[in-house]
Amino acid sequence: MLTLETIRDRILEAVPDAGVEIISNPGPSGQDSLLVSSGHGLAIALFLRDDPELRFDYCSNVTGVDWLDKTVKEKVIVREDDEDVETQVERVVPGYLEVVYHLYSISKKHGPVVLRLRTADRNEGVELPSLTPVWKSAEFQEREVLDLYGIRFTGHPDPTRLLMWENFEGHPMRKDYCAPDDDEPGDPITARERKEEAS
Amino acid sequence: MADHFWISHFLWLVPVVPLLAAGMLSVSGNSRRNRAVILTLGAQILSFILASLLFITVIRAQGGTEEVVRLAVNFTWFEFGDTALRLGLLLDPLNAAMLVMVTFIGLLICIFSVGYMSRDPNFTRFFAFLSLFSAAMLGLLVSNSLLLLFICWELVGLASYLLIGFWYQKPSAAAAAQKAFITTRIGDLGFFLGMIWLYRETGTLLFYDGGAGLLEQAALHGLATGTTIGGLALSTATALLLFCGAMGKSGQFPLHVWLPDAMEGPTPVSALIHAATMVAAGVFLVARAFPLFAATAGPDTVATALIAVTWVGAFTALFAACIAVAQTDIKRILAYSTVSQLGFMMIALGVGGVAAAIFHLIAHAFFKALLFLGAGSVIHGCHDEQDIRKMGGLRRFMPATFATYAIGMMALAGFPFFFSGFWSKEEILHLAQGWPASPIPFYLALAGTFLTAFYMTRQMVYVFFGNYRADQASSEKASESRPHESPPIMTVPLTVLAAGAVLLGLVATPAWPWFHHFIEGGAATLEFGKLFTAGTLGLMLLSIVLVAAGVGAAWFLYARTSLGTAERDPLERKRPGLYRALAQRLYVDEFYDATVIRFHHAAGRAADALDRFVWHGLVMAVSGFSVLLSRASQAVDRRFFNRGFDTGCETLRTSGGRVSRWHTGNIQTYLAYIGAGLVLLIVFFAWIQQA
Amino acid sequence: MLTLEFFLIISAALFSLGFAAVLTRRNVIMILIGIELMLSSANLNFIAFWRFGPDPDALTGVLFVLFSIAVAAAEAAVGLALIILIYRHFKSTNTFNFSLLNG
Amino acid sequence: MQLEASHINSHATAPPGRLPPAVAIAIAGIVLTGAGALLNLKAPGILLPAAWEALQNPSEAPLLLKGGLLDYLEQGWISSPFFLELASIQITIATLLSLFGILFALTSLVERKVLARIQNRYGPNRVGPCGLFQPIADGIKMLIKEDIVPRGADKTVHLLAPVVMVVPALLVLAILPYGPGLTPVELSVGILFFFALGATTEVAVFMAGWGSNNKYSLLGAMRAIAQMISYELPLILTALAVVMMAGSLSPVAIVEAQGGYSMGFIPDWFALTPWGIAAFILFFIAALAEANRSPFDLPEGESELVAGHLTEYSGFKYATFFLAEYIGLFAICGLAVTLFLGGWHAPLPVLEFIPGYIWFFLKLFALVLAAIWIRGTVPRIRTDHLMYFAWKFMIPAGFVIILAAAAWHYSGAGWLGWIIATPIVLLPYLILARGLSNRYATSGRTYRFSEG
Amino acid sequence: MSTTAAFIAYSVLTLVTLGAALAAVSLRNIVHCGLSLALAFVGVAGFYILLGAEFVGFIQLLVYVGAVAVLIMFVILLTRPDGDPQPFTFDRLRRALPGLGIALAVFLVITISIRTSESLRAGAPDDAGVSIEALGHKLVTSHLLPLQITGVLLTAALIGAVLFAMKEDNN
Amino acid sequence: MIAIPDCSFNTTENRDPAAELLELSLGPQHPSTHGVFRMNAVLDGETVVRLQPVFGYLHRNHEKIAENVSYLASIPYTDRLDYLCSLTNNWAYALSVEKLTGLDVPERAEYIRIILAELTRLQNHTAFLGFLLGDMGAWGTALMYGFRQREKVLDLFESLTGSRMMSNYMRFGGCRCDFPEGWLEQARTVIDEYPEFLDEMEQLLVSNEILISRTQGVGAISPERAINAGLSGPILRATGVDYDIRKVDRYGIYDRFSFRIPIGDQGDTYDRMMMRLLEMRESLKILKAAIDEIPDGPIVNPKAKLRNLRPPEGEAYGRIESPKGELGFYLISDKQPQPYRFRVRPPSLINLTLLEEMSIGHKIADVMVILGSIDIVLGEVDR
Repeated sequence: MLTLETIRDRILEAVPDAGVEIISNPGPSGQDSLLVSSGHGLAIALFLRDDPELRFDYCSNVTGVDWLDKTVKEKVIVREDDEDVETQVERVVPGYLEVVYHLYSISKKHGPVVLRLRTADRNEGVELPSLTPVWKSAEFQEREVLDLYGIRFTGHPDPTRLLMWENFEGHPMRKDYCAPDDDEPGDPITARERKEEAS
Repeated sequence: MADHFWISHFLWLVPVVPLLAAGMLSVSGNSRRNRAVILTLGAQILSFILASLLFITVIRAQGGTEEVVRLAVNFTWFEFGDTALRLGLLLDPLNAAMLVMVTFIGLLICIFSVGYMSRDPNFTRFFAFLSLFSAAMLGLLVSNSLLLLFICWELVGLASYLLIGFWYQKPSAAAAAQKAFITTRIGDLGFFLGMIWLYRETGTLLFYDGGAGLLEQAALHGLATGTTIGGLALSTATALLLFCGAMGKSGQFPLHVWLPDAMEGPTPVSALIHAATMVAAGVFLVARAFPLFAATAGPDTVATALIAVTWVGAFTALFAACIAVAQTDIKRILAYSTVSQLGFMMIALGVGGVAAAIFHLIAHAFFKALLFLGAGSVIHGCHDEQDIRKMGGLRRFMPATFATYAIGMMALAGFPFFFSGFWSKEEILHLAQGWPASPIPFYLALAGTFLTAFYMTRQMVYVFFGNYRADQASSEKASESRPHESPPIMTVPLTVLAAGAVLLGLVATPAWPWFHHFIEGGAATLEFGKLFTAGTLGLMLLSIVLVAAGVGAAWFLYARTSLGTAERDPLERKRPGLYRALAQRLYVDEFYDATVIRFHHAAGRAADALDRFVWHGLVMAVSGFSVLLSRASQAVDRRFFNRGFDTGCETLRTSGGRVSRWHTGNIQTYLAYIGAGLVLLIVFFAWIQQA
Repeated sequence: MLTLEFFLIISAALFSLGFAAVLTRRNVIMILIGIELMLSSANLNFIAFWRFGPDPDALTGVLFVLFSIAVAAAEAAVGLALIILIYRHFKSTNTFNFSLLNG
Repeated sequence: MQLEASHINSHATAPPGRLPPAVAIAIAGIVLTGAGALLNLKAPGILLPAAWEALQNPSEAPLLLKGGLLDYLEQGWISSPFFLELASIQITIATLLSLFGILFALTSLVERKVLARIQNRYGPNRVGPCGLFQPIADGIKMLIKEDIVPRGADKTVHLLAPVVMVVPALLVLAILPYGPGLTPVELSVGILFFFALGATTEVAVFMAGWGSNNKYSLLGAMRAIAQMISYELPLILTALAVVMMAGSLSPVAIVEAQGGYSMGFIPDWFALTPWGIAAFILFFIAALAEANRSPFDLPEGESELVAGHLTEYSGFKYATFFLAEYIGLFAICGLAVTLFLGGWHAPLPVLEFIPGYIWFFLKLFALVLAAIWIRGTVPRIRTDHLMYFAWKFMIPAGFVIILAAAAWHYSGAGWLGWIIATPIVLLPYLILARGLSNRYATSGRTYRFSEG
Repeated sequence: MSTTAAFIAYSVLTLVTLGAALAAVSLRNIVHCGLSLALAFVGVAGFYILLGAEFVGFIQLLVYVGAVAVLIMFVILLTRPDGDPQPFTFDRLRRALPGLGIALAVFLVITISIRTSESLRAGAPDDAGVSIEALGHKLVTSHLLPLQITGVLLTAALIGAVLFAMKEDNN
Repeated sequence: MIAIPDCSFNTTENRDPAAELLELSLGPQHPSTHGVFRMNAVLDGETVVRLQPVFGYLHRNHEKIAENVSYLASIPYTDRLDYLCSLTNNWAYALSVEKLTGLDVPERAEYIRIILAELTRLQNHTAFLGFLLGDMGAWGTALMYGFRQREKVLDLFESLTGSRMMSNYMRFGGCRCDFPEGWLEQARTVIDEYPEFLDEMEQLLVSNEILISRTQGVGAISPERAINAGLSGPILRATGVDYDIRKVDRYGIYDRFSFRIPIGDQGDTYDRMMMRLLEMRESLKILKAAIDEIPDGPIVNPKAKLRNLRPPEGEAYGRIESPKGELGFYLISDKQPQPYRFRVRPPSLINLTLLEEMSIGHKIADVMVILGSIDIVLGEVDR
């Protein structure tokens, strides 16, 4: 298999102004990943699938990762009283949601290549292109990510919840999700139970 | 009839089974090849088994009695007024033997066709036609009514038309099919007239009807004693008309022209038509109606109709044999030989030997089918080459075909003693020799015998001896275009037929004339002494000499010189004028072209001219007059009637609009009206009764 | 003692009931049901007349009813197929919805 | 197995000191007669001799017993001949119902046991010895279960459906000839009666499917009706061949036509003729379909339609359906026995001493067992295949059988008949089988293997 | 059968048949109508049997109940009648009145003419059951042509019904 | 815009709108949906026009739970994923953690893992055959035969792990305990008996006319479509794709054994069934060799740390060929005792992707057989 750097270069060749970045993995597994700008996600995915040397025709795994806002303590030199004073400042690095695709090639029998797409933030800008048109295997898994992480996939054929019911509120796999008490509002069963208790 | 005649209840099944097969095949798709094979072969096998059972039954029933066993089953087809049209089925030795022969040969040909037609795209259609053909032929054989026979006769014609024109994309095939159809139709016209005449005279078309049949004493007597134009006996006139049909079907001169052309069809068809079935129909018809033909014959006199039959037969026999000498197409030679042999059969019938004719017919069926199928095998092996000049030396490449073909050839040529053809021909010659009317047919037949041996030897030499000559013509692809032996599905039927051609001779030697007694009644005894009576022995010697002469002459002419594709025929080198005339089939076709067809064209042109000038003018005049009239009437119409009519219509429309309100378009309303009407009617009738 | 008129009156009642259904019901299927009842009443008449007729051994009534039943079966099959066709076309089985022949 | 063995052992030897049963019966008879005479009751005096006679003459036993009972009624209770006739009918009905009720209970148990054996299980073995009382327990359970009617159901139709289902099933039992002289109603058009009433069950199925207001029910009912109508045709066609041969629509006449033995030991059953064996096989297949038995149980195929038209039934109504289905199976197997297996006739002349009704029920039970066996072994067929099979194979084959039967009859029903009728049956069958099996390639597939 | 029994049977059958027929034409739920029709057919079959024509009676059961009634109910399902049955209103009754009147008139006229006819009072001749052999013999001899035509008619009806009800293909 | 080839989703567009369609909800309480699973089917007569699977009735958010407990505590949870194949689930999880921490496994442990994994495959496929026949309405006969054989394998599991189904056996860097006395001999007898059972099954099933007509040509899928939809395991191979993770990734010590991968022909239900039958025979080969060759030695890497495991920062995706298909675990560690992200790649769920496409145009009865041939376990689908 080609190295990740070559793949990146080839992507840049094929999709000129795409933002591709290699995220290195510090752990012993050595599975580095490619971070791809969401605007070109679909084009890059198509290229990875159809390029005769890469032929990543098999998208094995799709999942979301939630990275919370981080508070970073930085030493900042502040000019105070004509003096440079080093003070500690707390800065908030905004969090984001990430979708990770594990790609393999069945015809070439190589892989995996890990593809990552990141949302702008965790609140409003949670939109990413759906790669289901490229790999149909992403259909259910993207719906699961939508369900559990709340990422909206544009271009998905059926963007509905997969595992939770339709009226469920919130996205349980987010790190800041707090499970409600058993009697969720709007749950007909608990509502009935409450009514029976009251009577 | 006795108990063992139960099988005769299934007589109708013999033609119906192939007919069913044909019907089923005609509605099934072209891709169902296996189904076609299973159905056709199954039907043929079933027919064959039934026919064999029938045959055995008849043998057992006859059991050495002098009487000819005859079982007729008649039924009413439909009635109009007092008249009932009756049809019937018949079983007697004549058609029992024919049934076995036709079904057996048909079966073998079907098997052969499976191999021969294996790559044809219209495989299923072919088998449907083949089944139809068998069905029609078998129906013809079992019918006890001239009408039913005629229907089947025409069906046979239709099926042969379909089969000859099977490769209708080939213009020559299409033309040949039409030619066959039209030529036989000319004969059939006579047949039809004869049939109608017979019905008018006798009021029945059944052959045997418990004494009231056409071929039974009462009717025959009436026919033989009545006379018509020119002093002809009624029976003679009608018999001659029937004979017209037989001439057409059996390819007798001058209606023989279609038969050689019919070679355009697939070879199994040629075999079927020329060996077993279609041509046999004519002979069978004469044999079946023989009492009619012979009605005027006294103890010593010869019937007029039979004289005509004999002469036509004799002439055809020699004439066709002559033409066969100079043909180069392998199948055409066989075709003319068939015409010639049919002539022999007609001689036999004419001189009164029904059994001899039928025996020759059956024997001929075997070896001619064998020869045709052998020819088919040769053609198949030589990659669809039919010109014998381009063959040669095939005995090395196709040993099985060669061996069987040689047997067929020897049977046809009348090689002595071991071949059925020898005995059957012997019988005919013997009868012809004793014909009181004229000795000439006997000599014509002798000449025919000689020529038969000659042309068959010629063909053998051309095809199987010498070197393979197609190599010279196209040497570049010589290696892959070498002739090859045909597959077993084709050679096995050949072998069976060859065995038949040899063994069949056993049942009709003068020493043990079982067959004659079977056909004509009486018991057969084995007497070798009969072989050596003076007449028999002399004639046998004479014909052996003639055959030997024919073979020797052909061998002398052809085997010793090298034959080439480019070179001329040895006979042509010696007698160019004669050869050309023979090669052109004695100009019969040209004669027809020059007379009949040209007359047709001229008549057509005359009619065209008449149409164009006389009638056209007349019509134009009449139409001009009517246009004038209509103008006048239009003027009157517009002025007077239209105006009155318009107002009338207006009134009608308004009143109609009012009435149409009743017309709700709802059935229930209408039904309510009906109900009310019913009530009113009943009340009305009740009131009438009261009043 | 049962006489012929017992059965004829039953038959008349059946006929009238069927006729009433045909006249008043709006559903095509109901009309068909009415027609079936009328047919049955006719068949009942045949059988009754056969039974009380002068020559029961002739079996004419029975034979007639047999054929009539066969014809009725054919009628029902075709009629119901027509109803399905009409339903497909008009999306309704109400007779008032398809009076195309209205004058 | 050990459990059962010990159980049998414990009953094998009677405890000492007890009277032999025959002596006990004799003493009881004497005592009862005496007591009856004392109390001026006629019952023992009439009934006991009848019972004794029945014991001596087992093949006439049912008739003798019934006669005795009627005598008793006539002398003691009923004088009007009208009511006596009514009583006679009632006795027959009661006997039939109880007989088939017992048979139903027995079969439901046997079916579970046999299926269990086929599937390496034990089957019911808790209630009673060897689970013998299981049907009783089932019955009690069914009776006391809550009867649930869906809210949207058409209550009347939902209620009537099982009734309409069970009535024809019971009625057709009336025309089966259980033994010589043991036909409850000797109807000259018995076979027609059977099919006519069989046809009315379709209405019941429709009522069940429609009345439940459930899509599964409706789909199941539609399937069931389509299936029943389609398979009625081969059923009637094959029966028609028998009717043709016997020349009668009366079941009794058909059974009588099968009496006798050719060559002294081969019974003249219709199933032992070339056309008859084919007809019997076709009839049995169609009967399985008509009774909705596996592998034609798709109207209630649990893996597809939950339980088809029975989905919304529970408790007693379900039990009624269950009963109707089993009685239907018995009836149609009984008809098969009547039509093809010689009815009450013994399979061998030496076995003729065994009463005819026993033979009838033995054959009936053998067929029921065959149905159970098939149920345990074959997967379910698919709807379209089912229809395809009925219309493209069964019905043409049925016509062929009629043809073959005619040929058999015409050629004298001897060796010649075998020669002629066998190919008439076999050839179309082979052609049909070959032609129809082209639709799916039954040839084995070959698979590649990758080494890595 | 004794006269009493026949009369009882007649009364029961009359009740069942006419009741079922009345239900079949007047009920509002069309499926109930179909089921009642089946019951009415059963009643008519009963009349046939009462009149000694068992064969026809069972044929009537087989064909009408087993096939025609089921077919009608199938069609009811396939057409899914428009909505729920409409409630009974006097307006609808008023509109149906002419039809009912005509039907009643038909009934009265027929009944009166039957009642006034003397020749219909005759009792039946001796018990004349249908001999199946005779029936079959008649069917294939004197009535062969009608039989064949019936066969053709049924075939034509079958093909016609299939063609009618077949789904129209796109082409 | 980018042209997107060969991806049509709406296969039901050009239907006749006038056709009378019937909507039928199969499940969640239905005898043959293999658990609480629902399919919203739209039928035209009996033919499936549209089919939408509905999930989640068994959802318990296994991933969320695992992100809140230690690495070791997740092992029993993985047992409950595909509860027929807990040992392979264990292995996949252990494999991922070993990748995340860079841990080796001693040789004997590798052998044990392979033996157990192939035994799991055997019993899963055996049960599968029974379930499939049950879906076809064979009244459980085949099921009971299969279960009789499967019980013997489960006995082996019980004597080794203490539980028949919920084994909780694999550990990071090895296994929990060694074989008890005589286990290998017992295993050898079970394995020696197996071919006989397979022969019997094959004889009974493969040439049955009804079975053939119910499976051949039903739910066929093209290899391209199968790859694109991420199918894996026997279903993928049934379409003719040569892809087995045991051969591709060579995880464990699979490269030491010689075995073959059966490849299908048409990709229909019949092929899927046959793939399993043939795979079992190959598994038997591996098992025989593994039992013969198993060396002595430790069963756990001594460096392995089970309690309070804090893997180095990083992520890892490990996958194995489970009997159902590709089972993967994706883990992200932030040096905490709990994984930061714990993700299961469930083969059962992803194999359902093409359920609609397989079913459309077939009869309602076929849907059950197709679903059965996919071989799902709802514990894994819903997690």
